[in-house]
Amino acid sequence: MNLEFTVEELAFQREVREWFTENVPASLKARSDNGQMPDKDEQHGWEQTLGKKGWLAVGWPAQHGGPGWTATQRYIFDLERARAGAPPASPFGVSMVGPVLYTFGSADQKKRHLTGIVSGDVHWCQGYSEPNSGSDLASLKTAAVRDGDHYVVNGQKIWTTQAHWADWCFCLVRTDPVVKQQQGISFLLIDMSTPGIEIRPIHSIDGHHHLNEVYFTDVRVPVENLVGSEGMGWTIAKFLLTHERTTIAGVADSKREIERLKQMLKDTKQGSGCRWDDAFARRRVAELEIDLAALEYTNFRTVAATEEGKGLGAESSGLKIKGTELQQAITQAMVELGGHLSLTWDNDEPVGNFAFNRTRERYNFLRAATIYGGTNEIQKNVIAKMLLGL
Amino acid sequence: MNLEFTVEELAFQREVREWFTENVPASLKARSDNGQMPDKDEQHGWEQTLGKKGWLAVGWPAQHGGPGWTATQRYIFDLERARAGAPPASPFGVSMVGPVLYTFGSADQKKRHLTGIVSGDVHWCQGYSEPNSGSDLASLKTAAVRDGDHYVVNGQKIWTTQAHWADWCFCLVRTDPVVKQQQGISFLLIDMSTPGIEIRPIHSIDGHHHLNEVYFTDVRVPVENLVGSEGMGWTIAKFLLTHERTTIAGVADSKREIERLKQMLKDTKQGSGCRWDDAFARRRVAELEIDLAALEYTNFRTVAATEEGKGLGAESSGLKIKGTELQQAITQAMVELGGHLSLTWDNDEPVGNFAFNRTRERYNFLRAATIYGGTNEIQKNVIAKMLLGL
Amino acid sequence: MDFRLSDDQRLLDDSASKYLAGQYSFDLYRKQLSDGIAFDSSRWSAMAELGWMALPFPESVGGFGGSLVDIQLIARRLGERLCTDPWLTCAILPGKLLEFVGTDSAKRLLADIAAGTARGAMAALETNGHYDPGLIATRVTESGDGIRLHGIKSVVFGAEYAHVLLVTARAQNGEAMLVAVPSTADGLTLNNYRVVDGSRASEVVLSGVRLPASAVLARGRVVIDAVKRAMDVANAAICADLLGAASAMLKRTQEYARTRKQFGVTIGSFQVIQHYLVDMFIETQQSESLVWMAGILGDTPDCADREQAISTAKAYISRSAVLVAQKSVQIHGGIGVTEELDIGHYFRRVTHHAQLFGDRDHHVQRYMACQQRDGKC
Amino acid sequence: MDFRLSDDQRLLDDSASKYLAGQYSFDLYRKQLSDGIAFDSSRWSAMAELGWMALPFPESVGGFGGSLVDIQLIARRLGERLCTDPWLTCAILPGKLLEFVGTDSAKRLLADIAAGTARGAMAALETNGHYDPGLIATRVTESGDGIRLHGIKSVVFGAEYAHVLLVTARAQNGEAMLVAVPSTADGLTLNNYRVVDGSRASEVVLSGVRLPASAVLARGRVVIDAVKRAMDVANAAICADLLGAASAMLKRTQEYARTRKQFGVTIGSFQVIQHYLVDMFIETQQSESLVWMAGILGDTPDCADREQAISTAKAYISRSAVLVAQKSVQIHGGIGVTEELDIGHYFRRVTHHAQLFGDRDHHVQRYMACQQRDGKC
Repeated sequence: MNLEFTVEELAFQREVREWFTENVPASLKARSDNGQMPDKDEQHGWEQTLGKKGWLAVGWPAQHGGPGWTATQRYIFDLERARAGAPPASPFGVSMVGPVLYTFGSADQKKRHLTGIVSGDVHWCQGYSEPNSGSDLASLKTAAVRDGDHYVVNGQKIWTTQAHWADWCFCLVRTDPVVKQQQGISFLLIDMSTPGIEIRPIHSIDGHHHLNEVYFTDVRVPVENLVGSEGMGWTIAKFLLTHERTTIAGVADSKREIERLKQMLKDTKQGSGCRWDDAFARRRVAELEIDLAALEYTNFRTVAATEEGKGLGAESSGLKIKGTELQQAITQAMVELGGHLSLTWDNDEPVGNFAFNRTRERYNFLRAATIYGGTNEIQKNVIAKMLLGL
Repeated sequence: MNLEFTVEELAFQREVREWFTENVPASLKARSDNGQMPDKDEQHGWEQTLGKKGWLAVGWPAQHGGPGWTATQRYIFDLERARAGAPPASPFGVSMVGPVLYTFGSADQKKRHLTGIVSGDVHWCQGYSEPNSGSDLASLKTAAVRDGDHYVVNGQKIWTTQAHWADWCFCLVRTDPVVKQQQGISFLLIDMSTPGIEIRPIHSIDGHHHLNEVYFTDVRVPVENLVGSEGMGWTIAKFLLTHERTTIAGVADSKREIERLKQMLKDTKQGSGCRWDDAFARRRVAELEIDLAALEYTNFRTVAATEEGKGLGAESSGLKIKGTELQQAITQAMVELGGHLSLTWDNDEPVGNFAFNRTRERYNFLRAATIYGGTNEIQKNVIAKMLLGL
Repeated sequence: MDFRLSDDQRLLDDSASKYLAGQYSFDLYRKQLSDGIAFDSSRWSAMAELGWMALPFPESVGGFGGSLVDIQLIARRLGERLCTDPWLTCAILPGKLLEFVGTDSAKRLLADIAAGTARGAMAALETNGHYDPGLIATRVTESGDGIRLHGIKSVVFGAEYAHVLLVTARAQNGEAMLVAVPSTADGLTLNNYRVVDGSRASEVVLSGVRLPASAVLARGRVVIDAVKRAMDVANAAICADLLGAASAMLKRTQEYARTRKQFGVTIGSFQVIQHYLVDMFIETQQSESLVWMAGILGDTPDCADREQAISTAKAYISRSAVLVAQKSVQIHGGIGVTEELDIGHYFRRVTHHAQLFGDRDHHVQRYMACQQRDGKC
Repeated sequence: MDFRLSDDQRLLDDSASKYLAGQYSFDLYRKQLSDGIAFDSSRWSAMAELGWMALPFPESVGGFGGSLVDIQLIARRLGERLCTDPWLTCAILPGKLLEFVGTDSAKRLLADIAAGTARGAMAALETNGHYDPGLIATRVTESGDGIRLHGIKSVVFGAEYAHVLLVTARAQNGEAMLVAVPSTADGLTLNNYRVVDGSRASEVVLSGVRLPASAVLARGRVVIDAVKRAMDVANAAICADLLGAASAMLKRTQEYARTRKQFGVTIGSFQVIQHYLVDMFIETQQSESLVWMAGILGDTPDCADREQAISTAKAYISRSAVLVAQKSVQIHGGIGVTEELDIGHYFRRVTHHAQLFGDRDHHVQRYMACQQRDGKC
């Protein structure tokens, strides 16, 4: 056993750290220092910067335009990314449709789409959930009916993050209404500029606009945009669920957030001292750090197993559950430890420590962390099946 | 709204307190000061003392030999009982079979059995659970087959608390193997000296013997020992579940235990000070006290509702769940706050504070608190049905 | 022991419930939220006519001599309806502060508040004071004919709707003072913003505000004591507000679980969802018990009893209401984190009230301090 | 990063597992428990032959130079099997104390322990010291030709099986000393008793025990530092023991949930039971991660790094193993609280080890102290 990075990995870490120091825009860092998320231009600009360096599609093999890094390198990269105050890349292109395309896509699809994802020039969104198909995704109803060289898509998607920022959408659609639920689902790539697509914003309780409803009315999608064959949609969706687990626990960002919280407590005066003088506040932080250490070393074990080429089973499925619970616990501590400074909402001027003024945003935003991508309850059902051999 | 006791209630409290001060045997108090349970002679002797005073069957109406107290008086009595370091009366006679008999029993049954319960001279146990019928009580199999003037009982009961101390057992038995599960069950009184009864001890993880297996082999029980009619067993069992809720939360004993814990911390030196100097230890106690206050005032509301003659619904069903969770939390704090002093088991001489040496007993004993009388999970299922209107 | 409401209390509760049902709604709340408003003068007048402003104040100042429980009855209904009208912050809190200060000038001001003709706001906390009203950097300097105020009071709830700000400051010798600052005073600037529950607060900047000596309502130890006691009254109301909000969330979530289908069945048929609901129900029941406990035992000038009662309730309820709110959102899933549905708004209201004038951590520590003092203050 | 065991470690782990499976059993454990015994000389010899006593000590004293992870591999198997043999308390803990003290006389004694020919016991804690080995009331007085010891050392694990007790005491000038007290010394009394996991401990009463000056193994700051470091080694092993016990409980509880029927179905078909099991599984996984973290990062003389690593692991695992133990009992129901089934015995073992040499509370506080010192000791 050995928990140290190799000499090469340490050199890599230095290289990455230096690059981030030089390349993260000050405005982006300022936002994340206050716990705020970037806007569209900042996010896309940053992804293009990463793309130019070749560090956007970090999980991809070299032959598809990725850097060909090991799992440890990807983990180090993510640590340094969060440490530098840079946001994670939007997952829809690089972590989701990209791997689907280089695994299941046709030569033409790869040629057409991969470059734009790698460069950060083309942005994607994910059309999975529907109003009556949230946790029960297999019941989705959006229909794609073959009509000559096209599918004609009708239906409605919901909770579509960044649909209003996206050029393309990868969708689960029903191509066969007769067969058993999962079997009639296909995976379709839809150009968001196609006529018949209407996007309606959904405002979230953090006060921002991330989510959308997307309505499809007689949207004509060329058949060459079908990935794999008809009915393969469910298989592809399941593939994505077990892909790429090195960063799912959110360790890098949680580490940064705890450091930020400590700094906020030290920077906030209380009488003649500061909030960090409160032993109970320090204890709360310490307990979060201890929980984070457990998550971090479990994540290390998963990374190491990935390096050994081992399959990822129930061992890593807990990472999402614990990781999201911890993200929520950290933001809740941030909100609560700020006292009345955390109660301000739309003040432009700082009220005391501005970082505390903005804690509520991340706290509210992260309520969704235990819901999206399959609620934690659904995740537990899945793990229970494995444990009980059901 | 008014949270104060009336002048009469305060006078009653004084009377009860004085009586306890004078009448709780020193040996009994010494045991409970160390968190230990009484042995058979102490328990039965104490119940007889209460019986002589007329304060054993405190929940009973006057016409059956109870003191005819209000719910508030019963609550006050229980508070003072715990405060004085006296154990609660064994529930099987006074809280269970007694109320069943004066509600459902024949005149002969009342005449024969009630006096012995009121006086504390006759001791009972409860024959409900069976090896394959724990949470699923309705599946019980112990058979009572009519044979002339007798039922012939065959089967096995388990988890029978104090069977080895008991003169009589009230049993759920199956008198009709054909009808739907609940309908074939009857409520039978069995003299424990009847031939064919074998008691085997079950030793608990607190190191003591409370529980038993009871085997019935061709045990002949006179038909006059059937309570109500054949098939009424389930109705009677359900009646008992919703009877008497003023003390189910265990508030009185939890209050005493927290006071005891505080005293233990103050009495235990640490360096030049004491364990109570540890702010984190004090905080743990404070959080327990706050939780106890919530339980106590919820219990008050239930007592007040009882006084008003209101039915007890889901509002009071939470009392058992929260009450048992709190009992467990208090004993866990006791064990943990004692440090290595809590790790000793069978030392006769004190190792530091003797009360800490014995905390493990109550901690281990109370693991059963969330299991017996229907696990907390089963309790929650029941409440959920009410909440969701199922 | 008796947890029944009196006939008068039942009437009050009914009228509050009916008034809000008729005159307030989720749509109205959302419109105010998007307009950056948390006040309506016609509703304010109506509430005054219903007697809500005069309710808990002594008859000597035109009040009805109502109890802390009476305050809680209204607060619970406000929480239940998401109402952001500044009744608590512009009438009850400043009014109680004036009542507890008890000087003649304070009583005169209180009479106006009780009559509904004036609104106040308590400007006691500062950015470097956490929840401690004793930590005051704002300075008052006295000269022959008057005083001057310098400093910033922080997160003053309802300040932009107040006619008078009740400002705490310290004299050169360290003595605390309570000063009535008219909203029109020269040198007074309000920086207004929305707070988490959708209501409004302000940074109150005092740049050498000049006032006559008569503006000093009180000085000395009574000032901080009165602020603390007024915050305790507010916290009793906040507990009731949290109860109202949590109960509303539980009710909506039960209904959602009964009707929302996934996997061909209602989500309420899943045992884990059932147990979540039971936990929420039990927490709400226990919270209600402590709301009334705080209402009764917190209504006393004895600071040891009062602080213990209020801190017990707030420590418990701020945790349990947050748990109920979090689980409600979780059970609702995606729709629970949107502005469309009221659940998310209740969630924010609970977040806000759980830490308004002290979160669980603060009140557990205050409870511990009460215990250590052994009943003494 | 690499969490794989080396070939040697895999061999060690396999042999420990196989040895205990063959030579130890639940029946044997129960027999020892009822006989008041927690030692077997033939098993002790066998363990010595397997190299378990020499394993983690320097080659210079006849040891194999093994690592802290090596110790953990054995400890985990002992926990998994409920084994109460005093390997940790009579060999590893006193041996490590001697190694860290490092004087010649300490090394000579260590050589005997490593050879399996002598057993020691660390007598460092006292009744008024909680977990702090610096709080010592036991006195040593020095005269020309020797020393005398007065005092009581508390809850000395394995004392009744030890040939020599390693006693900490303070001289008149406050200096700490480590003294080797033979079990046969005049004036030494052991009051023996069972402890919660079924093993044995003693109050060690020193009534003017007279010893030659050579019995003093070390004096000064090194004594307390060495005790703390030895306790950290023990805690790394205890974490592994807790992992072994919790994993065994999880395995048995999964099996029980798969097979036990109520209401006509297996209890594992209830979603709430399923989620309990998942929580237990995740806790066990996370605990395992920190066991190895502590094994690797705790194996250093640098006290800041070591204390943080050990306290992180112990704080986390002592909570999570207790949760696993409690849920295991709950899922088993009645049978879980009896002496008949091993579940209840594992429950006690977990209770014991979770607070042996510091519970969660103690280690969270020590973690906080590490943070406050900012990496310095």
